Amino acid sequence: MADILTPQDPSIILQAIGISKHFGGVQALKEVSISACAGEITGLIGPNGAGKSTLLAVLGGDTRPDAGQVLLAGVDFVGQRRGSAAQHGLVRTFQQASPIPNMTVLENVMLGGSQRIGPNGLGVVMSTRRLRTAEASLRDDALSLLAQLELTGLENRLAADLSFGQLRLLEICRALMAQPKVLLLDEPVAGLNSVETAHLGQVLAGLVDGGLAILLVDHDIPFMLGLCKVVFVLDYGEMIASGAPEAVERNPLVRAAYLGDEEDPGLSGEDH
Amino acid sequence: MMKADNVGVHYGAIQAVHGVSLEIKAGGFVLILGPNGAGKTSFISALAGIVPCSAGKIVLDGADVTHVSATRRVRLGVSLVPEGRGVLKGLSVKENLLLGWHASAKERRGSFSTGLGEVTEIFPRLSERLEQDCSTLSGGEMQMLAVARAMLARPKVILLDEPSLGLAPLAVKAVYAALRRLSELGMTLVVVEQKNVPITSVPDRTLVMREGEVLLDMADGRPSEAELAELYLGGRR
Amino acid sequence: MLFTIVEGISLGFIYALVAMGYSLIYRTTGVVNFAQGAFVMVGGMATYWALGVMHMPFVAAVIVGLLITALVGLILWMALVLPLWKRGSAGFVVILATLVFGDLADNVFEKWLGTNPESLPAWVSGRLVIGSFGISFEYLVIIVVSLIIMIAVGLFLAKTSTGIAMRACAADRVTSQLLGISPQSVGAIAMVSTAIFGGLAGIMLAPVQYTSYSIGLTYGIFGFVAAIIGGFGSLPGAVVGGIAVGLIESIAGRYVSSTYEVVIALVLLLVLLVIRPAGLLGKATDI
Amino acid sequence: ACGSSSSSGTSSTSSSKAPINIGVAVGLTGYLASDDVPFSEGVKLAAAAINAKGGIDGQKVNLTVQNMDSAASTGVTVVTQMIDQSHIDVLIGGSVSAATAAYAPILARAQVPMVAASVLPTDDQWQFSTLQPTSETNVDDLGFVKSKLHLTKVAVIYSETPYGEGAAARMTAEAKSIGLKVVSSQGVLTGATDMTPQLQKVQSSGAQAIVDVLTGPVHIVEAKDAANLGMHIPIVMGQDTRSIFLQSTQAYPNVYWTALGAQVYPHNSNPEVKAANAAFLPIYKKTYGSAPGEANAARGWDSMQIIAKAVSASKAITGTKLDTALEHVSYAGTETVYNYTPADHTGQFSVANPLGIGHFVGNKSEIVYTASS
Amino acid sequence: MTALLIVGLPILLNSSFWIYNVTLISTYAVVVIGLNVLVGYIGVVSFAQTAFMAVGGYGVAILTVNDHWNPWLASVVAIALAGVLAFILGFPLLRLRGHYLTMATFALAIAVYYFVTGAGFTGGAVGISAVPVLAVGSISFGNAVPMELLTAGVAIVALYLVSKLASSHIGRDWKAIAAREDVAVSLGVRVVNRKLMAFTLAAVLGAIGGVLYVEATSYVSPDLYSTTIIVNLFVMLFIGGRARTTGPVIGTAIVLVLPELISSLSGVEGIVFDALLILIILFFPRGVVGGLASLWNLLLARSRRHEIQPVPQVEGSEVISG
Ligand SMILES: Nc1ncnc2c1ncn2[C@@H]1O[C@H](COP(=O)(O)OP(=O)(O)OP(=O)(O)O)[C@@H](O)[C@H]1O
Ligand SMILES: Nc1ncnc2c1ncn2[C@@H]1O[C@H](COP(=O)(O)OP(=O)(O)OP(=O)(O)O)[C@@H](O)[C@H]1O
Ligand SMILES: [Mg+2]
Ligand SMILES: [Mg+2]
Repeated sequence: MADILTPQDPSIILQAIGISKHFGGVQALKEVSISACAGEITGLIGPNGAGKSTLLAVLGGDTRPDAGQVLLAGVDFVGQRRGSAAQHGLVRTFQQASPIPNMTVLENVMLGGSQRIGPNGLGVVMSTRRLRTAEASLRDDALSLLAQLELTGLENRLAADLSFGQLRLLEICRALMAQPKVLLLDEPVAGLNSVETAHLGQVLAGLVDGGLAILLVDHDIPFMLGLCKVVFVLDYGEMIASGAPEAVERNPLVRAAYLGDEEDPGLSGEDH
Repeated sequence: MMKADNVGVHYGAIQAVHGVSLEIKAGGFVLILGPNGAGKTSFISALAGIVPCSAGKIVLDGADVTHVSATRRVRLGVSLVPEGRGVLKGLSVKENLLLGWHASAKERRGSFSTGLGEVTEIFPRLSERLEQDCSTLSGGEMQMLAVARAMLARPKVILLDEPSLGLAPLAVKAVYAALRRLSELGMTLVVVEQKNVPITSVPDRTLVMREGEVLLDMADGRPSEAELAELYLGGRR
Repeated sequence: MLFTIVEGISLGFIYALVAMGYSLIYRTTGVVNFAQGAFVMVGGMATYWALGVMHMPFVAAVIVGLLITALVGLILWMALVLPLWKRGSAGFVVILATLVFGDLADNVFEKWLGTNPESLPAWVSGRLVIGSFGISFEYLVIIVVSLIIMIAVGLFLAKTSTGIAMRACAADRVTSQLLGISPQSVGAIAMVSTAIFGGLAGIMLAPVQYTSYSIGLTYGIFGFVAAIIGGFGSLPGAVVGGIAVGLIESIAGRYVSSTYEVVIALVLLLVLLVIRPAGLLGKATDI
Repeated sequence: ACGSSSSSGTSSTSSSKAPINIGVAVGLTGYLASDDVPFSEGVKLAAAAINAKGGIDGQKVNLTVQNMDSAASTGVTVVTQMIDQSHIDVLIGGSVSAATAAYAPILARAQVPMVAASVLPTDDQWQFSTLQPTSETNVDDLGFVKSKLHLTKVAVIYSETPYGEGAAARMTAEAKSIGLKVVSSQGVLTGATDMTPQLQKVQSSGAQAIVDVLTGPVHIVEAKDAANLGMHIPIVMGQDTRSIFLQSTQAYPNVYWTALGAQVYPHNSNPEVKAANAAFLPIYKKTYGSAPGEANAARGWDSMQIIAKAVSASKAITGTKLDTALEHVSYAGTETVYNYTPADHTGQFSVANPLGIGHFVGNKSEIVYTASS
Repeated sequence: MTALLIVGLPILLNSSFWIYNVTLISTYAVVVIGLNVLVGYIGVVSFAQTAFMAVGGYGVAILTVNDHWNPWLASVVAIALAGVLAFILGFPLLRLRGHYLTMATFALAIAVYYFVTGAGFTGGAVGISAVPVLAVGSISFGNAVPMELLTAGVAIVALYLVSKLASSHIGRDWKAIAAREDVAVSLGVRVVNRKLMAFTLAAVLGAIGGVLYVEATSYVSPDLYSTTIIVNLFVMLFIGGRARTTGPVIGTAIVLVLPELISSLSGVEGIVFDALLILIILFFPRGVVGGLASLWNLLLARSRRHEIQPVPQVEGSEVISG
C-alpha cells in the first residue's frame, strides 16, 4: 500500500524498513517503512495511539524494534549504543516537553551543543583558549537561536518556570543546537497558538532550506499539509497511506480513520 | 455559582495572574483563550485550588473557598483536567477511572459501572486499554483518560486545561461532543484553549488573556480567528 | 543442609518484614524511609519497657509497644517528612532526614532505657521437630505473620479504593489532590502502618534474638538490601528478597566462611543486580 | 553520634594544689556500650569517693569523660582533643581493644600514661591494663570444663576483635597442655545477629562443650540460636554483664559464665579482693540499684584507684614519674590483686586467678567453680 | 582569602586542637568534594566513597608498613589503584539506575568494610598502626602544622578543580544527566563516558582523603570505613549543600565541629546534634550554602513575596524518589 520512495534516491537520509514493535498484547507498529529526505519536511500523522511516537522512539534509537532496520545516511544503527543516533546527527524532541528544570533556558539550549565541544576535561581544568572560544561561540549560537524562536528575554529564567508553550519552543531550540542532519519533532505545535504555529512553520521551512531533514508528527492538519512534502499516515500501527499532502487528505481511508468525514475539519473554523 | 474576584497568582517574584475576575453561571460555558504564558493555567489552577491565590478571592455557591484545599474543592464539585494530563504512573486505566468516580460526593455518583459505560462510549479507545498502565498510553490516549476521569467525578464545574492538546482531529471532535453533552446535562464548563476549537455551542463568556491580564471579556460569543491573531500579536514584545 | 535452608528462610522473613515496610511507604508516598530500622528498635524497646519496667501483662505490653511505635511514625511524618514533602524536596533529602531521625530515635532510647540488650518472652514455646531437625515455633510465628501482612497489604493496595488512592499519591501528588485525595492523610496512614510493621518485626525479633537501642541499623540495612533484591516497591518482592538474603547469609556462613558471610552475601547481591538491574520481581520500568 | 564529655569533681575545696586531670575514653554507644557504660560509672564513683575524702593527698580529681562510640577512629579524635583541650595527665581507656591500639601511639607521644580495660597492643611503657590476660580466663574456663564437667572435646567461639582473636589462639594452645582438645574454632563479627552457622559447625564437629570469648549482646544470640538448633551441650561464656548472662540462661539453661571479682563475691578466694568488693558494691548499689553492670563498674573503680595509688606513691600527677610509679603499683582491687612491674603491665602474672564460673538457677546466680579452689 | 584565614589562624593561635581539626576537615572535605561530583552534580547516588577511601588508606598503610615502600610512592600507587578499580567497577555498576545503583554501591562499601575486618593482611579488627609519615627533606608531615598545610592545600586544589569542571560544559552535562538522563542521551551527551569519569574522579578524591587521613593519624582500622562514616559523608554533603562549590567544605566543618561545640551537654549531645541536623534539613533543604545563596538572592530581588509557595516544584534532581 505504502509507496515508499526508492532507496536509491540519493537525497534520502533517514530510512526505516519493516519496523515492528509490540508491547505485551499491543502491536504498536507492524512492518512500517518510512523515509525522509534532506531538505524536506516529511509528515507523519495518524490517530491517537497509532504508533507515531513509538516509531520516532525507534528511529531515535531509544526503543529497540522487534524487527526492521533503521538506516541513517546508509548506516544501520539499530542495536547500537544508546545515544549513538545523536552522535550520527539525528536528534528528536519529546511529546512531553522535557526541559532540564534546574537549568536556565540558556543553559538548556547550550546543552544541545554539548557534543560539539567533546569531553576534554583536561582542557577545562587548564582553561585553554580553544575551549573558551568554543564555549563563547556556543553561547552566541544559543542566543541567536533563542532570538529566532522569540524566546529572547527568558534566557536566565529557570526552565522549570516556563509556561507550556515556551517549553516546546525551548525544546526545539535545544535540538537545533546540536546541528542535526535529521530532526524528529513530536507534536511541536501542540500548545502553541496560531501565531506561534505559523511562525514556527516559517522557521522550520527555513531550516530545511539549509539541507536539514525534518520528520514531523503533529495533529494540526493545516500546519502539516502546508509544510510537508510527503505525508505518511499510520493507523493501528500500520501504514495506511503515504504521498503528497493533497492526495493523502483526499484518501478515504485517512478521512475515515483520522480526519473525519466532513469537508471542513473545522480546526480553525469559526462557528458563528 | 462560581466566582473569581480579582484573583492574583504569584510564583516567588513572578506574577503570573494580575487580578482576574470571572463569574461563572450554573450550567454556563466559559472559554478562556490566550497565548503562551498568558497565565491561563495559573488562573484555572487557582480556581481548582492547586495554586494559592496571592490576592482576591474565590467563591463557590456563595461560600468563600479561597483557602479551601484542592482536595476539599473536588468534594464540593470542582474538577480540573490538568495541563499535562496528570498521569498516575503505576496505575491502570481502570484504577484511574475508579479514583475519578470515587472522588465525587456520594449522593452525586451512580454506580461505577454505569459511569464507566458512559465514558468508554465517548472514548472507545479507553475500553481497549483498561488494564494498561496509564503511563504507557499514547499522548492522545492520556488526554482522553484525563477527561474521562474528571467526568466520572460528576462535578458541578469541570475545568479543562487545553483538552484538545495532542488530540487527533477526530478525537478533538469526540471530546467536544462529549463536553457539549455534559453542558446540555447542566454541567458548568470552563475551558482553556490557545486555538479556536470546533465548538458547536456558543460560549456564554469568552476571556482572552495575555501576560496575566484580561484583554477581552466577551459575552455570548468568541472572537474570530483573525481577531484572536490580532490580540495575540499585539501582545508580543 | 535442610536445617540451614529452613534457618535461612526464617531469618529471611525477619528481613522481609522490614523490607515490606520500605516497600509500603515507597509505593504509597514515594518516600524511601531509612528510619525503618528505627521502628524495629522502637517496637522492641518500647515493648520491653512496658513489660520489663512497667510490668504490664504481655498482651497489653505489646499493644503499648505498637502504639508507641505508631506515635514515633506519626511524629516522623508530621514533623519531618510532610514539611519536606510539601516543599517538593528531592527524594534524597527525605532519605537523609529519615536517616538522621532514625539516629535520633536511637539516641533517645539509649538515654531513656540504657544500652543493655534486653529480651522479650517467647510468643509461643516449643519446637517443631520433624525427624532429625527442629525449629522454634517462634520462627514459624514470624513467617506466618509476615505472610499475612504481605497478602493483606497487597490486596488492600490492589483492590480497595483507599489502596489505589495511596498509590496515586506516590505517582503524582497534585493530580491525586484533584481526585479528592488528601496526600497528607494518606501519607500519615502509610507511615503509621509502616511503623507498626517495623515495630511488629522488632517485637517478634526480640524473643529469638534480642532488642537494644542500637539494633535498628542492622535490620534497616538488611531490610533495604532485601527490598532491593526483591524489586523495590513490590511486596512479594520484599518477601522473596528477604528470603534470598537470609538464605545467602546462612548458606555462605555454614559452607563457606562465617567471617566472610556478609561479604559473600553482598558480592552475590552485586552480581545479581548486574544481571537483573531491577531486582528479582521488579519491572525494568520501575527503576 | 560522636564525642561527648562531662566533667565531674569540683574545685571549690580549700586545696591549693592543681587538680589531676584524668581523661576517660569509653564507648558509651556502639558495640561495647554494655561494658563501657557501667565501666565509666565505676570510674565516676571512684573519683567522687576520692574527691569526697579531699582528693589524693589533697589533689582533686578532675574527670573528662568522652564517648568514642566503640570506634577507633572516633577514639583518635576524642583522645587528641582531650590531650589538647582538657590537658589530661592520664587516660582511663575502655574495653575496645582496637581503640586502645589506635590511640596508644598518640598517648605515648604526649607522654600520657593510660590504664585501659582492654588488651594492650604493644609492650609500651605508657600503657597498663586492668583486663585479665586471656590466659587467665582460658585456664579458668578450660579448667572448669575439664575438672568440673569432665569433658574433653571443646569448641571455641571468639569475637573477631583483637581480644577475641588473641584469646582463641591462646586457648587452643593451652587446651592441649591440660589435656583438652579444641575440635572447632569459630569467629563471630561484632554486632552479629545470627550465630547459627557457627553453632552448626560446632555441632558437626562433635564438641562436648563450647567455650566462648565473646562480649555483649552476641551472647544472647548465641544462647537463643543454640536453643533453636536443639543443642544441649554446656556453653561457658566469656566476661559480660549479669543481665546478659541471665537472658542467655533463660533461653538456654545449660549456660555457665566467667565470673569477675565482683560477680564471684562473696566467694572470692582472696580475702583482700573480697574486702574490696565489700567496700565497693554497696556504693554501686546506692547509686545504680540492681543495675547489672557491677562487674564492669568494679573494673572502672579499680582503674581509678590504681592511678590514685600511683599518684600518692610518687607525688607526681603527670609524665614519666607517674608512669614509673604505675609500673610499681600493687593494689588489691575488686577484680583481683594487681601487681604491676615494668615487665608486667597487666599486673597479673604473679597473682592467683581471681575468676570463677557462675551459673544461674532460676534468677539466682551461684558460683560453681573457682580456679584456685 | 578566607581559606588562608581558616588555615592560618589555628597556627597563629598555636592551638594543636584546631590545627588537628582543620586537618581533619580538609581530609574529609576532599572525600566529600568527590562525593559532590557524583551525588550533587551528576545525580549518581553512590555510597562507594568509603570503599575507595579504604583502598587509599589501607593501600598506603600496607605498602609502607608491610612492604616498606616510600610513603609518597605508596600514596600515589594507592590513589591510582583506587582510580583504576573505580574505572573497572564503574562499567557494570553504572548501568544500574536509581535505588538499585545506590544499593549496589552501598553493598560494595559494606563488603569492603567486612572484608578488611576479616582479612589477615589488613590487620583484621585491629588495623595497622605506626604508618610511616610523609616527608620532604627535613619537613616531616608527621608534625601537625605541615600536615595541616598539606591537607588544606590538597582540599583547595580539589575544590578548584571540581568548581572549574562544574562551571564548564562538562558541568552542564552533569546537571542534565542528573535531571533527565534520557534527554541528555537524545542530545548526544556521552552519558556513559561522563558517569564513568565522574565516578573515577570521585574515587580518586576519596582515595586521596583516605591516604591523607591515615598519614595524619598513622593508623588505619576498619571502623574508618563503617556505615556510620558512609552516612556521615552524606550528612556533610547535604548539610553543606549539594551541587554547590563550597558546600562540601562547609558541611564537613559543621559535622565535625558541631559536636565539639555542644560537647558540654553531657549525655544528650547525640540527641541535640541530631535535632540540629534535622532543623538544618528542614530550614535549609538545599544545604546551608544553598540556603544562604537563595536568601541572598531574595534580598537582591527585594521581594517580600517569598512566603508564597507554588505547587510542589522540583527542588533538584529527583534522585531517589519519584
Ligand atoms: N510501554 C507500553 N506498554 C504497552 N503499550 C504501549 C506502551 N507504549 C505505547 N503503548 C501503546 O502503543 C500504542 C502506540 O503509542 P504511541 O505513543 O506511539 O501513539 P501515538 O501515535 O504517538 O499517539 P498520540 O498521537 O496520541 O501521541 C498506544 O496504543 C499505546 O497505548
Ligand atoms: N511554577 C512556576 N514558577 C514560576 N513561574 C511560573 C510557574 N508556572 C508558570 N510560571 C510563569 O507564569 C506565567 C504564566 O504561566 P501559565 O502556565 O499560567 O501560562 P499559560 O497561559 O497556561 O501558558 P500556556 O498556554 O503556554 O500553557 C509564565 O510566564 C510562566 O513562565
Ligand atoms: Mg505520540
Ligand atoms: Mg497553560
